[in-house]
Parts: sequence; C-alpha cells; structure tokens
Amino acid sequence: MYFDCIMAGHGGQGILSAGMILAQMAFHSDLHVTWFPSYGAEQRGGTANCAVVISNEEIGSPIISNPLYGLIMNYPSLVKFQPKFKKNAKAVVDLSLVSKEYLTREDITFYGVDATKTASELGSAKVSNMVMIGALLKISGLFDINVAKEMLKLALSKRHHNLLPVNKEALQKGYEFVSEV
Amino acid sequence: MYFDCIMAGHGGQGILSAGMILAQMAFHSDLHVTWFPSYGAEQRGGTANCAVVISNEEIGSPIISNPLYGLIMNYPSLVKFQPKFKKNAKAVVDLSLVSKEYLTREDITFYGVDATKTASELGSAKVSNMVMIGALLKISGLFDINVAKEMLKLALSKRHHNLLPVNKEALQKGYEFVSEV
Amino acid sequence: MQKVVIDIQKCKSCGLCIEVCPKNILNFSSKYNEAGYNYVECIDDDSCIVCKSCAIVCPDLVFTLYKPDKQEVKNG
Amino acid sequence: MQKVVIDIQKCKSCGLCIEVCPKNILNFSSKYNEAGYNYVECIDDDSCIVCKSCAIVCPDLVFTLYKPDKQEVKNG
Amino acid sequence: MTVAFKKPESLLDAKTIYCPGCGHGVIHRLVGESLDELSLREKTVGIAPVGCAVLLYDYFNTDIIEAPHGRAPALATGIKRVRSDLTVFSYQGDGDLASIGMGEIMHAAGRGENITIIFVNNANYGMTGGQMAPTTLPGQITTTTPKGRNTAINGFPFKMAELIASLDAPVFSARVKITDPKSINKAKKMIKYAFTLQKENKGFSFVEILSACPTNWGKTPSEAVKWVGDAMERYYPLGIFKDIGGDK
Amino acid sequence: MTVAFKKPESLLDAKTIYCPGCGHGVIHRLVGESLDELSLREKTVGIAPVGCAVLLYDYFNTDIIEAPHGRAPALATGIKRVRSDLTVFSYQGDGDLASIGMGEIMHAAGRGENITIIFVNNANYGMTGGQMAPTTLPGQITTTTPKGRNTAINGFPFKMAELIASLDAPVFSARVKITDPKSINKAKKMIKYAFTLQKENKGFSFVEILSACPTNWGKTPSEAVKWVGDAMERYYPLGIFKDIGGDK
Amino acid sequence: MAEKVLMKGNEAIAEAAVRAGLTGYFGYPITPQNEITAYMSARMIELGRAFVQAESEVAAINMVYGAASTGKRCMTTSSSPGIALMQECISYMCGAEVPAVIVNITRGGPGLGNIGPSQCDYNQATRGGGNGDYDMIVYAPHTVQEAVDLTYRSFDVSEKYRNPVLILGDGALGQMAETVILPDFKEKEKSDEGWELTGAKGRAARSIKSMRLAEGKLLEHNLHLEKKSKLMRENEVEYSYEEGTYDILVVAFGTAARVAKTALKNVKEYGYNVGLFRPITIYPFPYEKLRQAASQSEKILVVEMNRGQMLFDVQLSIQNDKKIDFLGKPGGQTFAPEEIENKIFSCLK
Amino acid sequence: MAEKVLMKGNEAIAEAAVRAGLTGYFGYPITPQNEITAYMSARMIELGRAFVQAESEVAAINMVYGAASTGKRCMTTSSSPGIALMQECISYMCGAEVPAVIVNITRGGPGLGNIGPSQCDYNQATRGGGNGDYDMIVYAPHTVQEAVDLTYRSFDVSEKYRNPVLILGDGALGQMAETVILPDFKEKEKSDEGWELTGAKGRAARSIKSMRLAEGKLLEHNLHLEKKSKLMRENEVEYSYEEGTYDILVVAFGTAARVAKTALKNVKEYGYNVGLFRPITIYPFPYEKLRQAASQSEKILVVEMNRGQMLFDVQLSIQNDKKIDFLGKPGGQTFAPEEIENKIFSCLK
Ligand SMILES: Cc1ncc(C[n+]2csc(CCOP(=O)(O)OP(=O)(O)O)c2C)c(N)n1
Ligand SMILES: Cc1ncc(C[n+]2csc(CCOP(=O)(O)OP(=O)(O)O)c2C)c(N)n1
Ligand code: SF4
Ligand code: SF4
Ligand code: SF4
Ligand code: SF4
Ligand code: SF4
Ligand code: SF4
Ligand SMILES: [Mg+2]
Ligand SMILES: [Mg+2]
Repeated sequence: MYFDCIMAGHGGQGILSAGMILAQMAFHSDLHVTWFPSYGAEQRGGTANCAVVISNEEIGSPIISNPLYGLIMNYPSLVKFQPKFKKNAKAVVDLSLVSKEYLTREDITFYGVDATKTASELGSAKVSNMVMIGALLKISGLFDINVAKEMLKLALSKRHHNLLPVNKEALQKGYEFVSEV
Repeated sequence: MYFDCIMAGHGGQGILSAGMILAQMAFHSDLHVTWFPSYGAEQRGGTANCAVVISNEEIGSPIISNPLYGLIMNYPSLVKFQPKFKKNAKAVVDLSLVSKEYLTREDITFYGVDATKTASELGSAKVSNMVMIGALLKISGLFDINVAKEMLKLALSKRHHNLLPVNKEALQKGYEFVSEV
Repeated sequence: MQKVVIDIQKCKSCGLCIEVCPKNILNFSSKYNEAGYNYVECIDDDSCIVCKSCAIVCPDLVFTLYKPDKQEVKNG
Repeated sequence: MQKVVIDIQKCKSCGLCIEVCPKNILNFSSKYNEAGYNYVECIDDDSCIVCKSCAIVCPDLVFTLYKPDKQEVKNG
Repeated sequence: MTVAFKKPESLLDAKTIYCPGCGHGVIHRLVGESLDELSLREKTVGIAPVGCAVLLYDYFNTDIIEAPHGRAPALATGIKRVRSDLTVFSYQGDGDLASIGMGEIMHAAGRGENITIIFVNNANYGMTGGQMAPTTLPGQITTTTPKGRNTAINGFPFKMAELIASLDAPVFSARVKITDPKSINKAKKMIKYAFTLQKENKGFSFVEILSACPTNWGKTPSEAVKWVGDAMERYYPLGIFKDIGGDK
Repeated sequence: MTVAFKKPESLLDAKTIYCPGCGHGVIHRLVGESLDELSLREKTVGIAPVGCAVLLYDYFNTDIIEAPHGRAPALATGIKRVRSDLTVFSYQGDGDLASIGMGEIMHAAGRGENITIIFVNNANYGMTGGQMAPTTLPGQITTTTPKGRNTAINGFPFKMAELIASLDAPVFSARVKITDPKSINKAKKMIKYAFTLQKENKGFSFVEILSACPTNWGKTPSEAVKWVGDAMERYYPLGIFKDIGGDK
Repeated sequence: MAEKVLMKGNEAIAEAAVRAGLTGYFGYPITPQNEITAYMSARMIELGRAFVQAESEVAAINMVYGAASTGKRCMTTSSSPGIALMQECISYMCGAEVPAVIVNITRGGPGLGNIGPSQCDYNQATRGGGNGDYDMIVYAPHTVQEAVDLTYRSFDVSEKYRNPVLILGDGALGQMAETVILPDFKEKEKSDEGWELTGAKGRAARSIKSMRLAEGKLLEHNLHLEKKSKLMRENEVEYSYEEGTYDILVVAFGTAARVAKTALKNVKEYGYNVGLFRPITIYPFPYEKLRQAASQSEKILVVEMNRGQMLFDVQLSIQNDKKIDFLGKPGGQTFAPEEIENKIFSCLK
Repeated sequence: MAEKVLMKGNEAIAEAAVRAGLTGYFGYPITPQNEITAYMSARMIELGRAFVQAESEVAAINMVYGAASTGKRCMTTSSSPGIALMQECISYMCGAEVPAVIVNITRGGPGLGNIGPSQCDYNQATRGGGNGDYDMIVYAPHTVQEAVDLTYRSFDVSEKYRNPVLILGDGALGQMAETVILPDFKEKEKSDEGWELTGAKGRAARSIKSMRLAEGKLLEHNLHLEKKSKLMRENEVEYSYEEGTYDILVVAFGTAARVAKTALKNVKEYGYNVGLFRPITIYPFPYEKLRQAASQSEKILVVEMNRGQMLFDVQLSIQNDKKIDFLGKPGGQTFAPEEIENKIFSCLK
C-alpha cells in the first residue's frame, strides 16, 4: 500500500494541519507516514503546501515531485502543481475558489467540492480543509469515513476537542458532496 | 659556506636590527640569507632574538634549533639559548651585562666583550649591538672587517647615515676587544 | 481617461488603500488576480480628487494616478 | 622584622613605586634578578610609614608590607 | 492629464514576494523616489540584507549586492572606500542590523562612513517566521517568546536610532514611521535628506523606519499598521536624534 | 607586626609576562582583592580574553576559561545561565571588547546578564604589537596609524562606559583610572561594587579602566602613567555613568 | 516512559536533547531549523532550564562553549551559513576539550544558496573549516527516529571524548514529521570528572584553554588530541550494511540514503542484485568496512545531494577510482527515487 | 622597475599586492601577519588607495566582498582563527563569483594554539569550512620570492575565474626576511567584464548574489560553478618536481618543503636516491602528476607541519596506502632538517 498527496492552498486555510490530520490518522493506524510542509520564504506571498506519504513500508523520500493525489484550495496552487501530477493522478479542488475552466490537464482526474462554501454553511469557515479531506478520503479510499471520524479525536489536539462535531460533519459533507469535474 | 647565528638580548638593545645589518651585509655580498625574528608575545617581558642564516646555497629552515654561533646580550637570553647551542658552537657574550660565572657549557666556546660599556665610552649606548657584531665577525671570520665597514652604508637606512662613523668605530672596537672567556 | 489606474495583478488585497481613501471610492473586486487575491478597484473614478493617499500607502505600487490638466478640469 | 618585604624576582624595574614613595626610601639596586631587571630595594626600612603607596601602584605584587603592632611601635 | 503618481525609475516593475500589507514595499518606494529625485540611480549600489528584503535586486533598478546576514555595513564600507563616487546604501532589517550585525553597524557608524543606512524595524524576524528581534517589544509574543518578551530573561529592546546618534561620527540619525500618508511623506523627507547628506559627502546617515509585519504579528494589515503607530511608536519615539549635516 | 599588604588569595603567586609598568598587573590585583573581600573566590569563573591578559589562568587562583577573541561576554552568558550560583566575570581589552567583540558586549549588556565586565582600555592592541584600537585617541600614533589616528579615515573612538550606560538593562557602568594610589583605591571600590551587584543578583555591571601600555606607546612606565591621567582622561572622563543598583 | 509520537524532525531532535539532560540551549534562528529554537524557547523555560536566543551564531556557539565548560549538557543548532560562522569556536572547543552537541540542518549552498535539503556541508562537517588539526564525531541520521537516537546518545559520546559532536541533518529531515519513539528522560547528574569549571572550592583552580604557548606544549597537546581521534576512529565507527555480493553497491548517507532505499527496492524488483552501504558516522568514516564491502561488489555508486564530497572518503577507502561512479545533485533539493534508479540502470549497462 | 631587496615575507607579500594593482586592503591585526596590515596602513594611504583596519575578520572579508564587487582588486590577510571567521563570507564570494585574494599566514592550532609556523589549515584551505560546494585556488609558496610571485599573479587568476584565491603561508614565511625580486607595477585599469557593480548608467542594473531561490536555479548555478572548478583543475595545477626514479619521494609543500630540501640534500650526500614533489597549488592538487611520479618511486613520504592533512590528497592520488609513510609535526613549529633526515633514513631501512 502506497499513497502520496500534495495539499496546497493559501496560508489561512489550514492546509498544513489538514495534512497533519491525515498523517495522524495514518500514524494511529500504525502505517508508515511522512508529512512534509512547505517552509521558509516559500510560505510568504500566502501560499502553503504539504506532502503526505503513507505506506505499509518504510518511506524513502518525504518529498514528492510527481504526486498521485492532490488537494488544491486556491488558484496559485493549481498553477503551481497542475503540471506536476503523475499521469492518472486524482486531485480534489475547492470549487468555491478555483473555477473549473483552469483544470486543463486531461491525463489526470479532477474532483470538485464547494469546500469553502460548505464550511461557511456549517458555520465555521475554518473547516473547509476538513471538507476537502472528506472528499479526498472518498476518492482515494484511504480510510473508511467512519474510522476517519473516530480517529479525529486522536488527531486533533485536546484543546480543539470542542470542535470535534463540526469537523466530523465537515468530513462527512466532503465525502458526500465530492464529484468528478 | 654555511653560517647560522642566534642573536638575543632585551628589547632596547637593537638585537633585531643588528641581525638585519648582518643579513644586509650578506645580501649585498650576493649570498643567500634569511633573517628570522622572535615575534608576538614572545617579545613581551622584554626579550628579543633573531636567527640569521647565511649560505652560498638555497637555505632550508630560517629557524635554527641548534645554532652554530651566538650573540648574547643579557642574562635571560643566556638562560634560554645556552642549552641549545650545537656542540662546538661559538658565542659572543656582552660581559657588561652577563657575568662569566653563568657561562657553564664546556662543549662550546664563549667569547666576551664589554659591549655596553664600550658603546657608552663611544658616546652612544645604542651601538653596543655593533660592538657585538664586530666581535662576531672576528670569531666567525664571516666578513672582512673592512669590507663590513664599507657595507654598513648599504645596510643602514639613509636617515641613519649620520651615525655611520660611530657605528664603524663600534664594529672596530668589538673586533679588537673580543677575547675568549 | 481614468485618473486612477490599478495594476490588478500587483494588488495583494491588503485593504490599506481602501481605508485611507477620503472619497471612499476604492473597494475589493469580487474577482481574483493570478496570485489569488481579490484585488482593489475604483468604483467611481470621477470622484477621485487625486489626493494620492491610496498610492502613498499602497505597499505594492498598484496605483498610477493622473491629474487632469487645469484645462480639463475647467471643461470638467 | 622588616616592614617592607620585596620579592626581587618579580620586580620589573618599572620604577613606579620609587616615584610614589613619600619617604623616598625605595631605589633601584645595582643587581639584576633572574629576569634581568635591576630590581627595587628599600634603603631605609625604619623610615617606612607603611602608607602602602608602593604596593598599591606596583603592577607586579612585589611588595608585602607589615605594620608594627601598637605595642611594638610604643616600644619603638 | 499629467501623471500625478507613478513608480519611480529606481524601482523595477515587479511583483514582490512580500505579504499583503508589509511595510517593505512602501519603504522601497520611498528609497526609489529619493534616488530618482536626487538623480542618483545611475551611480548607486544598494546592499540587500538577509531578511525578507533579500531579493532587493529583483525590485530595485540599481546595482545591488547581497550581503551575508548582518554584514551590509561592512560591504558598504568596502564599496565606498574604493568607489567614493558611488552612492551606497544598505537596506537592513532589525534582526540583520541590530542582532547579528551589531558590530558592523556600530563600527561603520563609528568610522563615519559616507553611506546611508535604511533600517527597517518591524519588531521581529520576518523572513524566518517571526522570532524575537532585538527590537521586539517587552511582552510581545513571537515564536521564540511564546509567553511574550520577558525583559528579565530576554533583556530590553535596542533603540538603534538613539544609539547611533550617541556616537561621534554619524551626521544624521532619525526614526520615522509609515502608517499613513502624512507620516509616509515625512519618512520620505528624512530618507531623501539622508541621501542628500551622502551626496554632499557629509558622512554617515541613518534612518530607522517603524514598519508593519502583519503576517508574523498575526494581525490584519490594518491592525498591524495601527499597532505600529500605537505600541511601537510608544516605545520607539519618532524624531531626529542627531543632525549635524549643516555644521560639517 | 601584622600584615598590612599582601597578595590576595584570589591571585596565584606567579610572575606575569606583562611588560614593566603595564596596567594589567594592578587591575588583576584589584579584581583579586575584590573577590577575596566578598568571599567569592571559590565560586568564581573568570573569562580570559585574547589580548595581553590571555594567560589569566596563570595568574588567577579561580577557575578560568579562555574565550575566542571578543566573545567573552557570550561565554559569560552561557556560564551564568546554567550556573547562576557562580560569580562570572570577563576581563577584556579594548580591541577584544570594543572591536571584534562589539556585538557580544552590547547584547550581553542589552540582556542584562548578571555578570561583571572588567574592561581594560589601554588605547591600543597590546598583544599584537600596538595597532589602533577602537579606543585609540585622535592623533595617537600606532603601528596601523603611522601618522596618528585620523578621524576622517579611522573614525572616532568609542566611549564604552557611556555606551553601556545608555542601554536599559545594565545596572552599573563606570570609568576609572589607575595612575596613583588614590585613583587605584577608587578603582578598587568600583570593581568591588560591581561584584557586589552581581552577588546581589542586581544584573549587569561594567567597569572601564584606563590603563597604561608603556611598551607600545613608546613611553617609560612613568610617562605612560602620566599620559593616562592626562591625554586619556581628557578624552575619557572618569565617573559613574549609570548606577541603578539601589533601585532594582 | 518511552513515547511513540508523530513529530517533526526538528522538534524530535529538540525533545531528544531535552530528554538526554540538556541544561542549556543557545541558538539563533535560521531556516530550515527554526522549529528547534522555537521548541526550545518554550520547552527549556517550562523545565526551568536555560534557553537563550543568541544575537548570532558566533555568540550561540560561544555561549555553548562557556556553559558546557561547567560540565552541563549544552547544545546549539543552526544551518549551513550559521555553522560556517561557528568554525572558529568549534576549533577552540576541540582544542580546549569541551563536550557539546551541535546540529546542522543543512540547506543549499554555497553562500545564501536556498533553504532546501542539501548535503553540501559534508566537507565542513568532516574536514572542518576551523583552524588547526581537530576532529569531531559526525552523525548523519537518515530518519527522524535515527536523529532522535543519535542526538540522545551524542551527549554521552561527546563527554566520553571531551569533544563536540555534530549531528548532520538536512532540511528534509528537519522539516518532515514521522513516527518516532522518544527515549526516556536521563535524570542522573553526572559526576565531576576533574575538568569542569564549577568554582575552585576545596580544590585547585582549573582552567580551560586552547592556547599552548610554552615551547613544545602545543605539540604535546596535539599529540594528545590525535590519540583521542584515534580512539574515536577505533571505537565510534557506525554504518548500516547488509552483507552481500552486489552488482552495484550504492554508498549514501542521510536523506540521500533513504531515497536510495526506495530506488534500490524498485531496482531489485527487476531482479538486479544491488545493495546499500550507509555510513552513520561520517567522521570517523567506515573506511575499513566499506573497503571490505566494496571488494565484494562489482561497482560502487556514490549518491550525494552535493557535488561529490563523501566521494573523497569513498575513494580513500576503496583506492580504486575506476570502480566508483557518482551521482550528485547540488541544488538544495532531494533526489526523486527515479533519478537514482536511472543512474543505477545506466551503471548496470 | 623590478627591484631586488631583502624583505620580510609579510611585507613582500603586501608590496607584491600593491604592485599587482591592489585598490582596497581590509584587515584585522593578528600574529604572525601583523606586518602586512601595518605595511598597508602606510603604503596604501601614501598611494591614495583604500586601507581600512576592520573591526574584525568577519568585517574585513565582507569589506573585501563589497569592494571587490566593483571590479577593483582587493585583499585581506589574516591567520588561522581569523580565516576561520571568514568562512561564511568566503562561501558567499564563491557563490556570488567575486574575485579577491585572501592570505593566511598560518599559526599553530586548533583554537588559539600558538603563534608559531604551522600547516594545520590545509583542510580549511582546500576543503573549506564555509557551507556548500565551492572551491578556491590555493597557492602554497615556500620562499618569500615565490610568495611574491604567486601573490602578484593571484589577482589575475582570481579574476579569470571570478573566484577568490587563497595564499597559504605560515609564520616562518611571513616573519623571515629573504632576498626577493619585486615585480613591476601593473598600471592598466582592467576593462568592464559585465558583472561589476559600478552604477547602472547606460546599462541594465546588475546584481551580485549567492542566493538562488527559484526552483532549479541553485542546481543550475552549482553546475556552472562545478564547470569553473573543472577548468581550474585542468588549467591551474602547479607543482615542482624533478623527474626521476627515487627510492623515496618526499611530498611536502610550503615551509615543510623548504626544510625538506635541506634534508634531502644531506641525505643525498650519503648517496641515496631521493626526490621531492612539491605541490604549489594545493587546490587544484596535482593528483595526476603525483600519481605518475609516485609510480616511479619505491616509497612516498609525506611531510607536513600538522597531523596529516595533505596526506589525504596524496592517498587519493596514489591509491596505494601501503606505499605511503607520514611525518607530521603539529606543534606550531617547523621541522629541523635532521628530523626529516632521520625519518628518511628509517624509511630507507
Ligand atoms: C548567518 C545566518 N544566520 C541566520 C540566517 C537566517 N535568517 C534569515 S533572515 C533572518 C532574520 C530576518 O529578520 P530581519 O533582519 O528583522 O528582517 P525582516 O525579515 O524582519 O525584514 C535570519 C535570522 C541566515 N540566513 N544567515
Ligand atoms: C580571531 C582573532 N583575531 C585576531 C587575533 C589577534 N589578536 C590577539 S590579541 C588582539 C588584540 C588585543 O588587544 P586588546 O584587546 O586591546 O588587549 P591588550 O593586549 O591591549 O590588553 C588581537 C587582535 C586573534 N587571536 N584572534
Ligand atoms: S487619489 Fe485619493 S481620492 Fe483618488 S482614489 Fe486615491 S485615495 Fe481615493
Ligand atoms: S493598498 Fe495596494 S495592495 Fe493593498 S489593497 Fe490597496 S491596491 Fe491592493
Ligand atoms: S609603604 Fe609607603 S613609605 Fe613604605 S616603602 Fe612603601 S611607599 Fe614608601
Ligand atoms: S613598582 Fe613593582 S615592579 Fe615596578 S619597580 Fe617597583 S617593585 Fe619593581
Ligand atoms: S513576513 Fe513580515 S516582513 Fe516579511 S514580507 Fe511578510 S509581512 Fe513583510
Ligand atoms: S604590550 Fe602593553 S598591555 Fe601588553 S603587557 Fe606590554 S604594556 Fe601591558
Ligand atoms: Mg525584522
Ligand atoms: Mg588594548
């Protein structure tokens, strides 16, 4: 079993913690996992990204030049990563922020979900990242959605446990609403 | 032809320039020559020394661990260098400042001259170093005393040329007065 | 010709110009530039008094401003 | 017992103590110590008033000074 | 229509990597305008720091050299000493100038090098993600003072403009802010004056600029700018601390 | 007879390598006496500079560590932070402290480390043979200012005691001289007070001592001492520039 | 108390040091190791230990030098240019025999370079840029777990030899989060070994110094240091190698080695007989073992994220340049496994 | 105008640089090179050129970096610990491609060591302690005359490669006076090569930098630097060697080589067949030539005033450790000829 994914968006969207939550799920499933963030000046200008690799074997590079999966939460990230995906890769895009016309590569499959809008509707713009994760779980089959919801408790730090319900709901919505573009 | 000599005394005695004058003589005789001074913190506490090597061939080390000749102008220098001389070395000592009883090594030949006193008598305490050089020329036969006197002009910097006569006289006195201890 | 020329690709949506405009004629567009920022637009160029406040506070040289020549003002 | 004890091996012949002694009882010896300095000696220990000036200005801790106990002074 | 405001020639037409609302952009422009107005662009060498402004050469239309962290005043000294006809300025952040570069700035000032220092005080290390700088305010939270700068442990901020002014050689040292059009225009005046002094071979000039770093302060650009005029200005009074440009 | 004057216990019974009339010897004694009188010898770590006093460990009867040139205040910081029960002092020359070590001294002072700095200002680099120091007087001839220090080229001397006093954290900064019994006794008082402040955890204390370097000044010891009280004192006024030891 | 967590390399290194009994941390911010300094600023203060954000890397290492001279466990961390600035003091510490741990989370060079993962400081780490003859044990971990384990042990090793130890990581190791088992807290205070500066109470005054002015003393001291180096070379060599006879033996350390593992796995799937030799200590370098391993393999491929630095040590070890091929990537970036695979295939041809 | 004089090594090096067209000298006092700084403080000012006594070695090299970026010939000089402090900036200069000349009059190390002559900075000079991959041409003169000649040429070479050049001497070379023929003054201003910072008048603005943040750019830059290094290795190797078949071939550089000459002369008088291989550039090292020379000799004896640093390069060259013997003296002092003679005799047995 091998999974890798690039997650990208702008600073305030919780991209790095979305990646970390996914990594925590893998960690609690006793899988090998690496999480690798963009760092330093790269982060300035507002974009952030991270790479998550999950495997049942030792992981070589934590950095992925040509990802299998993508989670794209703004336009500049699409510009940056669209050319890099492996052939036949799958990418979830937040359609609230990226318009479909820019999804130009034909050898990869794009999936869309209105993450930002959905999150706002849930009453917390901050959980758009969880909507995206929900969608990613669906298209990748990485973890069962219910197992994932359970693992959220372990992945979220204690002081955020009051936010568990809304996060679970966000996961669920993403899982449900995602569809191929 | 190979000659090496350690010259040592305290700071004010013009030890380094005495060595340089000898080196200049060799330079103007188209011989190979190196002059190597004590430097840095070594100089503090008032002692100074230099090593002069003169040869008709390329010179290896400018630093001499076991000198063939010595020119000793105070007691601490005697303490420092007496043990280092090569067997059968020859050393001139300023008897105005070092008493004979300290000249203990029996496998080397000591020569004495009252350099400081002689210089004072010549009216210039500063030329005690030249008295010593005169003595050294005598015991080493390195340069003919008259040639040496002539070369003084080349060896002394222009602004000291008014001191040529007294320096020549000092050379001569050292040459004359030196005797085995 | 416009008085307020906005280089939308440079705008970073910091909002400082909006706050400082005495005529309240600057506002965020609903559109995003290439860098993903919803840039500023001037919603009423006519009202601009070319006080330059926007340009002076803008960290990103987004603005170029033109002053009508006296003639033009008269012809207003 | 002497009031002014001089560690001749440490003296560097700087002369500062000589200048400062109010009783003018310090002077260069005609002899040299191991380091080659003609060291200082006290030429009249009796006159010393133990003002400590010499010891205070001496950079080389050459001096140890003793004060007569009151008793001794009286017995002079 | 005539142009009322446009990019100075001393700047390139470039998008910067600075965060939204960052003060560096404004300061670049003020320096650029000053060089333009004094006709210095073509004989200027600027020195980029290590800090958010490291890419100065992508933004300035003048010759630029990148200094190792903190050493810009030494580079400036070198350049000016062998090419006294060039206008030389260093552009430095507070970490760069007041922390690792303390020795170099003090000594360039002490020698009275005929150079101009543009000192951007944003009360933290911007580029590396918001650590405490020598200028971080008491109580200010940064990534290395998670409970706020504690003066008992971290010591007190340095007031560089005053420090420089206290030395004998510098001719000009001032502190300005860039929070609103008026203060920005004033800052511009000081910067231009600093370059004028250099042009007239008067000697060392130093302008400290209080500047916003919204990203690392965790503030919106507007909040950040307010904090400059509020908390920062309270600790770092504005003003001219030394000006002997006329007397020298 | 009772002992009226003897070597303090905090010094070893050693011949020093210092030149005749050098000020370092007197200063060593004053530090040693202060440590003795405050019963600090057994819990002291001193820091030797790179300079003529580099062999401090051969002269002090306390633990001593040798710092790289100029870095003594950083070592002092390290030691004090992990062993706040120790008394920590650095002993530094003017080249060491004010030239290469400018950054370290300013920042140790800025942090207000609870340490004591003994700063020996002899207006030149003694150990390396008499080059210009940051404290060399205008006009003073050294091996690197053969025509005298020219302030137009070499800049102005730093007045370190004043500079340190101008910072917020330090509790004590003073300048003394050691030219005669009276001034030496006064210097002793200041040094002892500096250590007292440290003992009472008051913070950073700094004593600058004007000191003779007869060898490199090309003067006799007596002339050199006179020059300290004359030319040097004129440029470097004596006094206490900051003392908030009581208030803190 | 051993804990299994998912943790960033930088923070894991910091926590390992804390658990090893770190008493003083002194550092200056630099990417890609900022998380260590940030972590320590909270953690050390919380534990009542010393944390100082130094004014520079020069100051940081000098604070370590001072603090460690008291016998306390101390550490600094930085990245390439910051480590360059520490060279003088590292040389002093080796000369003065003061133990401490230094971490270099390497970035791309030379100069300001970039902030990506790199192995371009191998020479700096193993040959030194400080003045004089000295050696430091240098560990080159390739996973967060190994970084933790080596950091934890490095304090003991540095004290054993009274010599600083360097941990050479890179941006990838520092930035990535991975599963790691954290070691227990070491609680015991170590006893006085006779050199620590603790105040001359009830004993003669001690000194710590690198200078030896008196005639012959520096020679003596350097021969003493050489003896210690010899002991290091005899006792501290570490490597990872599976005995075998390979068509190609890849030699790589740190992050390059972990990417090479993936590449080798993939190549093996094609049925090729390929192996990995991974030095864990790069000083002392496993010359002997590599020589022996190499003698059993057809070809040696050295893979480094630089222009070829460990390559020299491999050449020194194998003494047969013709057998050795090199794949370098000096761009402040990691290899993709395919790059290594392609090189292996081209070597196999 | 060539002049024959008796001159101290330090002063002769200074005068050679002046005659090569030095425009800016920046230095900080340190023994045993103080005479250079002192000499320059008078000489440069007298000629209306720039002399600055910097506040530190870090400042000095950064002044050189700045000044040299204008295309002017610049120089700094120091000794071991001072050179250690320059490592970061040297790395920057190599990355930013700024030519200049750096002189190291080596003293005993590590740390403060002593102020005697030493060769203990060979690794620092040739492998670098700065961060990242970079190379510097390093000349190792063995007489004052050679020091003068190499210093004089080094400016041209540094400009040819847009890279700093290091002159590696030692306290003996710097302090001794010897007969030397000084070269003529170079008068010609060099023309603009397209990189110098001189003000953007009538041309696009230029920049000098070592950073390459954009993806792939640092890789590209380092491959470009590697190409330059390759050219250096192809074109700049220098050595002194008399072709022959020797029982013992001594390999030594700088002051050790000159003492070895005396020793070899003495040994030859006993009728033995012994020779000297003396690298003049230690980077690039004469690997090829030494390999060839060694193949004709029975035994190789490496002689260094350190613990064995060039030794590695000799091993890399010869690839047969069994043939190589070593005589080191890491005490901040020169050899006496007898020490080398004795070692040769014991090798001859
Ligand atoms: C020698 C060295 N140390 C540390 C760094 C890491 N570093 C890069 S920028 C910076 C500080 C930037 O802060 P500041 O100077 O205040 O500039 P700002 O980004 O806030 O404008 C540091 C520490 C480096 N590049 N080189
Ligand atoms: C890094 C480094 N740079 C330079 C030196 C050479 N050096 C030794 S002592 C010294 C200056 C001494 O002057 P100062 O600090 O004033 O002390 P003093 O000897 O006058 O008491 C210098 C530059 C050194 N040892 N290390
Ligand atoms: S120039 Fe003044 S009025 Fe016009 S848009 Fe700008 S701020 Fe508003
Ligand atoms: S100030 Fe400039 S960058 Fe900010 S919103 Fe206005 S135009 Fe955009
Ligand atoms: S104590 Fe006073 S009186 Fe006695 S010798 Fe010393 S200076 Fe003279
Ligand atoms: S002051 Fe001390 S060293 Fe100087 S002469 Fe007097 S006793 Fe001797
Ligand atoms: S981090 Fe701060 S200083 Fe740097 S660009 Fe962003 S706002 Fe500006
Ligand atoms: S050189 Fe100066 S400071 Fe050094 S010991 Fe001699 S007199 Fe004292
Ligand atoms: Mg800042
Ligand atoms: Mg001094």
